[in-house]
Amino acid sequence: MATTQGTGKKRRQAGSNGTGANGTGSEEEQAAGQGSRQDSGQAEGQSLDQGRLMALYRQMVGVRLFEEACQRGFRRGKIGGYLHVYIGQEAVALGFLDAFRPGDRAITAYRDHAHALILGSEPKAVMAELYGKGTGLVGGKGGSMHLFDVANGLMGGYGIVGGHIPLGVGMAYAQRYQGSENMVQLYLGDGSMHNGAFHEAANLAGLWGRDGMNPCLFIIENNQYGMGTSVERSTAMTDLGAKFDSYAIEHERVDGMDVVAVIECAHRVAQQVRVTGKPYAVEAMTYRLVPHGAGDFLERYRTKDEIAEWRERDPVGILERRVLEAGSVEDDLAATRAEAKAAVEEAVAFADESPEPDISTLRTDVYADPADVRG
Amino acid sequence: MATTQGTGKKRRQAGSNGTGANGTGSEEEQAAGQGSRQDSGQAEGQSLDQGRLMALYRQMVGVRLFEEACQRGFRRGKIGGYLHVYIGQEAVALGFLDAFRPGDRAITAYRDHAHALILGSEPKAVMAELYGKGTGLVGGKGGSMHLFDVANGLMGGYGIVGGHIPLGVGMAYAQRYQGSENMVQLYLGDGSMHNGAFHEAANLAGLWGRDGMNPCLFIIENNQYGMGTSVERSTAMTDLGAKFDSYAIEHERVDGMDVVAVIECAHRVAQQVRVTGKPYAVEAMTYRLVPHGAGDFLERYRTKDEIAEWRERDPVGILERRVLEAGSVEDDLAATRAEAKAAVEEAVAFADESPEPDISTLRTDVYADPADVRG
Amino acid sequence: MAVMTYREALKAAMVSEMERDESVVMLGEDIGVYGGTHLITDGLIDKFGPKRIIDTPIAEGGFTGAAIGMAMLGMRPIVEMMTWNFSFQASDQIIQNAAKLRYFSGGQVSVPMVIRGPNGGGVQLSAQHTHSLEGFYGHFPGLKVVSPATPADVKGMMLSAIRDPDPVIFLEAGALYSTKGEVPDGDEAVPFGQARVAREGTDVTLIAYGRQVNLLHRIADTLATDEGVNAEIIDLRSIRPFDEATIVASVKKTNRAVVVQEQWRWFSVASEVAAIIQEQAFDDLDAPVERVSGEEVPAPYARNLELAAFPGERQIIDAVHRVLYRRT
Amino acid sequence: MAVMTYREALKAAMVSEMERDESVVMLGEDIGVYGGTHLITDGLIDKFGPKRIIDTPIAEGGFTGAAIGMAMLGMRPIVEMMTWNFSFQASDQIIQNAAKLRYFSGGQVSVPMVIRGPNGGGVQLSAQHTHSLEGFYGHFPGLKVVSPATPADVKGMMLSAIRDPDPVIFLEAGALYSTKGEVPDGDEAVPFGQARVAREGTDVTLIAYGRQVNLLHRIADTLATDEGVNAEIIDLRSIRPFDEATIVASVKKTNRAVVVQEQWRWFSVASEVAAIIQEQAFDDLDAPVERVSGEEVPAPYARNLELAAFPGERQIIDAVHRVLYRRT
Ligand SMILES: Cc1ncc(C[n+]2csc(CCOP(=O)(O)OP(=O)(O)O)c2C)c(N)n1
Ligand SMILES: Cc1ncc(C[n+]2csc(CCOP(=O)(O)OP(=O)(O)O)c2C)c(N)n1
Ligand SMILES: [Mg+2]
Ligand SMILES: [Mg+2]
Repeated sequence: MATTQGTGKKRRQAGSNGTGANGTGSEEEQAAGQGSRQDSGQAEGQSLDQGRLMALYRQMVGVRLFEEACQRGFRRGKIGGYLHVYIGQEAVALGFLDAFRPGDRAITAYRDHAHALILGSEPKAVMAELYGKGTGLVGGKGGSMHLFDVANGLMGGYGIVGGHIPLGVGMAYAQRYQGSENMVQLYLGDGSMHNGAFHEAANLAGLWGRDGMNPCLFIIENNQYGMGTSVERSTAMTDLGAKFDSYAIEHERVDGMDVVAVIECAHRVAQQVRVTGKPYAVEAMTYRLVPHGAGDFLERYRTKDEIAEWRERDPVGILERRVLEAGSVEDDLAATRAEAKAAVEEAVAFADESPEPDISTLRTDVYADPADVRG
Repeated sequence: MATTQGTGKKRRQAGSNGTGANGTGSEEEQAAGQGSRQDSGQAEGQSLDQGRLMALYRQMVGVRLFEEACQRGFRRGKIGGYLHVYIGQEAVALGFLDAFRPGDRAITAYRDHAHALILGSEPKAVMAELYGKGTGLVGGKGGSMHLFDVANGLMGGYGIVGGHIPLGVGMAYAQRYQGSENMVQLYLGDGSMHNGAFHEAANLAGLWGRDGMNPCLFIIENNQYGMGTSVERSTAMTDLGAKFDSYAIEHERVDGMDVVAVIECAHRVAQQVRVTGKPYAVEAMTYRLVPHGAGDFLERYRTKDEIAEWRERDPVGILERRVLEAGSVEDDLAATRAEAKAAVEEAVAFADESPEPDISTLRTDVYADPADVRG
Repeated sequence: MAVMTYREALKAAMVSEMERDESVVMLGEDIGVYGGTHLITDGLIDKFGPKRIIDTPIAEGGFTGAAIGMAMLGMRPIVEMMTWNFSFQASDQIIQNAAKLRYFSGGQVSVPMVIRGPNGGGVQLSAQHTHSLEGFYGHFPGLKVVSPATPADVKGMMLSAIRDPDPVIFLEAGALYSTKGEVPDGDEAVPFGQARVAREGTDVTLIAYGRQVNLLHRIADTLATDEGVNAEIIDLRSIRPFDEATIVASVKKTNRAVVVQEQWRWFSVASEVAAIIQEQAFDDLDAPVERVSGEEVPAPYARNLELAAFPGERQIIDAVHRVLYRRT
Repeated sequence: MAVMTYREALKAAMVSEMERDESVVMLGEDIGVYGGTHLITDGLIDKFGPKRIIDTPIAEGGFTGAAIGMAMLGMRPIVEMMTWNFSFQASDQIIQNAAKLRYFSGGQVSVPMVIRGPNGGGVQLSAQHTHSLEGFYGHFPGLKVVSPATPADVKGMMLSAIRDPDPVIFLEAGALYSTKGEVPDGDEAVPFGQARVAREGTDVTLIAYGRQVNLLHRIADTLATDEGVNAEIIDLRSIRPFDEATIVASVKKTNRAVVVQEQWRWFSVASEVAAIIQEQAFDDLDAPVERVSGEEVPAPYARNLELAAFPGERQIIDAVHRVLYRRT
């Protein structure tokens, strides 16, 4: 493939001025430090066996129960600030992260619990972060919207709509500049696409991708709404994938409620992105089965019927049916759910019992050198 | 036409809650105060007679000579700050403003002298502004980048790339909200389209236009470069008109060097915008025959040959040939040029002799009430 | 007089102006169908319709800029920032266009608009969602910046803001939306440029704005009962234009001042207040003006860290003791 | 020691770091093929190639954000703001991401980057193209902000900036690009957080940064020759972290201070300096700290108006006379 060689050449050039060497070195170190995920090597079209389906079910149920525990924790006043859960959208992150390799990076907005858990963050540490404890993933400094697990490739958790998109594009450039074969999975919401930060970043991705310098996979989590505003009420052109035509970025759409469909797509397009160093966009059609956040109790912007219809397509239910078709029995599922439930309860207990952050940490992590904090 | 009636209805609704009445009133007042331009009523396809062509030639040459005088004034240190002239692009503003009606509004960036002159601003006042004199169009406060002539419909003159685009879209909304039949001509550069402000504004225009609430004509002055960066080096998708597909805004391309072609397009699309209340975009292909600005002396980003090729298509030359074909003789043209030259010399003399702004004006126009300026 | 919440008073002012003046419209995210994330605009879309209550996409720069364009043609848009933390995306429009248009158009253009929303922290929203931007926007000529702390002021200042011919940055104390207070009935506009003496006193001048004003009331009571110290409290409320006279007059009486703010210390409102007092009451000062500001860190999430990041009673009382040369 | 222009010294520092460290790259508008609008980067694309000298579209927010992402993976990007006036479009990226990432990631992420470009006015660029943003960015924890005034400092501070593990806002005195000065050869990094005593004196402390420092030198000479007044000049140069000690020590010696800045007075660097001095040298002050700032108006275009809008010799000398209680 011409593009591949082209890209290869470009990378070798980068290497030849030294950065390649450096880059690769550091990349490998990082990769080493990331046992938690291995690419399943799922090839295009290949169907998933019972074991794999069961493993996916275990993860998806783990996320679902974790998010439900978060909702309870918020109602009980254990979790403060804003809370945005991923209920209904689990198949999207689970499917795409199946194609995540050591050294890859993922970046997303504030609806980030699932991405952290699937990438291998300790449920205890994630829940402790939400509980604002010193044992939290980021020491209690960030909370629900700012989960980071750099060792596992999660580059955050961001609260400003659109704001993280340019970061992901820059990371993809850095990966190529440093001579690695890795890529970035950049998750963004439907609502963020009308923000200027999206436009500027996507245009840079297309531009840099022309030289094979932007292995960035844009994953649109199209859950139909930005808070209370539907896609139709946000833009006159509602084919979100097609907006990438403005940047010469290829795109497709996938059923974001069926993890098997997502996985097929994820491995295929991830492979293409790695090989070409060009960005690619996938619009994952999904749905937020719960309110946007804690403040969203009225949900005037959508009907009970609409929610009910989408519930029929709950990704957990769809995966359940697939696991059963593949030969598992209800007892296996029940056992898996019980395990997951126990793990979540353990995480909640850990979070609850953990101590608040030491007050001395208030002034750390502002600058590398604490002496720079003055006044 | 369904859309028309639909829009009409909407406007009547706006009227029925009173704003229509108010709005129209105020609009008419303004219109009254704007004798300077009358829509030539040029209908689709209709060709221009000798008289009209000669009138256009007079205006175009007037602009060209004015801009050349600005360049001299800058070299002689009479004009400070930044200076961006319109040499080579005259046919674009001249053609589109031919479809400008009393009550319409025009807004553009910093390359704004032509728009002011064509809309009827006094050349003396424009040159005095550039010379930083109290007799200037905005009292010497704005300079070359900030020409305003609200009575004639020019809403400015802006220096931040992309920054004026949302303003134009908001003005178009206001026109409909106030129940007028007017529209906005929104001029933007090719380079501004990669800025987030463009994306957000165009999306709003498409959205509001769906309800007939955005009679905004986007006029892309595609002079091939944003300062020293070509369209190709700014984006991987170089069909700038097609970028409006992302907002469900119709678009077309026009030869921006041939004022007759521009006029044909201008009247046709302006009519559509007025009737539908929907935005429309035209990519006018043109060329900056001179450096970007005063600082741009090297022009490493383009070749002498490229400039020479485009000189063949100098809009003044093209129009000259058309006037001659229509029956005028070289003497007529010479006479017209002489008149224009005299007018420009008069403007320069006026600017030169005008006094500096009174120092007391330093603190006026900050707030409506000078007492609010404190410290 | 009626007792209302800060939220109700704010809404009442906007509704009465919208009823009075067709040129007033609102733009913002989820202000219509959703009802407003803080329920400030709840029900207004039914009352005024979608042409006047305009739900926007998530494009702060775009819709703020569009509102500027509307204002330039004589409309009076009210832009809701869902929270001021998102206004950085609109800062180019606010600072480069709204603030300067009258000037660089040589007075040909006015920009009568209000940009409003909740400002300040206190509910664990962490670093990206916790800012107090009075000084940030107050720095720029052409803008007016207000920060009302009471239901009466939020109503009266919103009436003034909507009628103002210039762009107004209206910083609401988000943490106080549900607090109650007496609100004058009818059309009681509160003019800008006048600080409010919230409590008369003789021994020390305590200066703040927004939710810290309530904190100062608690502290003044403590000081009065525990130490017999009679503190005067000044609520700045109008940040630009700023009322120097009221502060200076108070310090000339008390000879001591403590300025309290949630925002960071460096290059802030408190810096300016201290500078003004030393300029204009130099010979009356018996002690340096003390400043109590937020910690020099991005806002942390954890409850205990967030509490430690904002000015607390202890710090403020210590500062009062310092200006009174008392042992704490 | 070699004599260089501010422009040459700035470029020399960046070139030497790019040669030393492959992770350093540059992004910005027209920095490559065009040669840089202020010729700071002239020729670098030929030297380092387009992968390290990255010409960008006009998207300040986008490429600044992309540079933050690069920095998060260990690169050291230098972002050129063609002028700082365009940085409002990037302020969300700078303030919400670059400044806070280390904190809200719990220390997992560093953002070693430099954002640089010309700042300040003086060449009739008018309202939208004239800003002095030291206080604007200096307000935010997580950022470092410097404003070098001499060729030696611009080189030494750029070396420190590129090597700094945190984001640095590097505000160049655009009006001084062609001014000459002695520059130490080789690797003479100038640390942040240290003000520079530009002239030793005993009678009054004059404080500024950027191009006003040169103005103060002229004034100090005038004062010395015409009035026998021996002024000390302090060039702040590092706005965040800020060096309080050097200022306070000087005022304890001179007992009088005048702060001069091009930026607007309200909530500014001069406000902070006055506040610090009255806090820490209260008993040493013989007169209120005087502030001389830009006029409270957007920058006008006309030459005479622009000159009147910036601090002039007359105003500063009057302020000096006031702190010396002399008749002007
Ligand atoms: C710039 C900005 N404006 C507004 C908000 C408030 N806000 C938080 S989430 C949200 C909706 C985002 O929708 P989408 O991108 O579709 O993500 P989703 O919540 O559906 O996952 C909004 C408006 C914000 N965080 N940032
Ligand atoms: C936000 C911003 N960034 C950078 C600049 C500097 N600048 C002035 S003109 C210009 C090029 C604009 O190109 P284009 O939009 O094509 O307009 P043209 O000059 O070609 O008419 C640039 C980068 C600016 N004024 N504003
Ligand atoms: Mg969504
Ligand atoms: Mg152009």
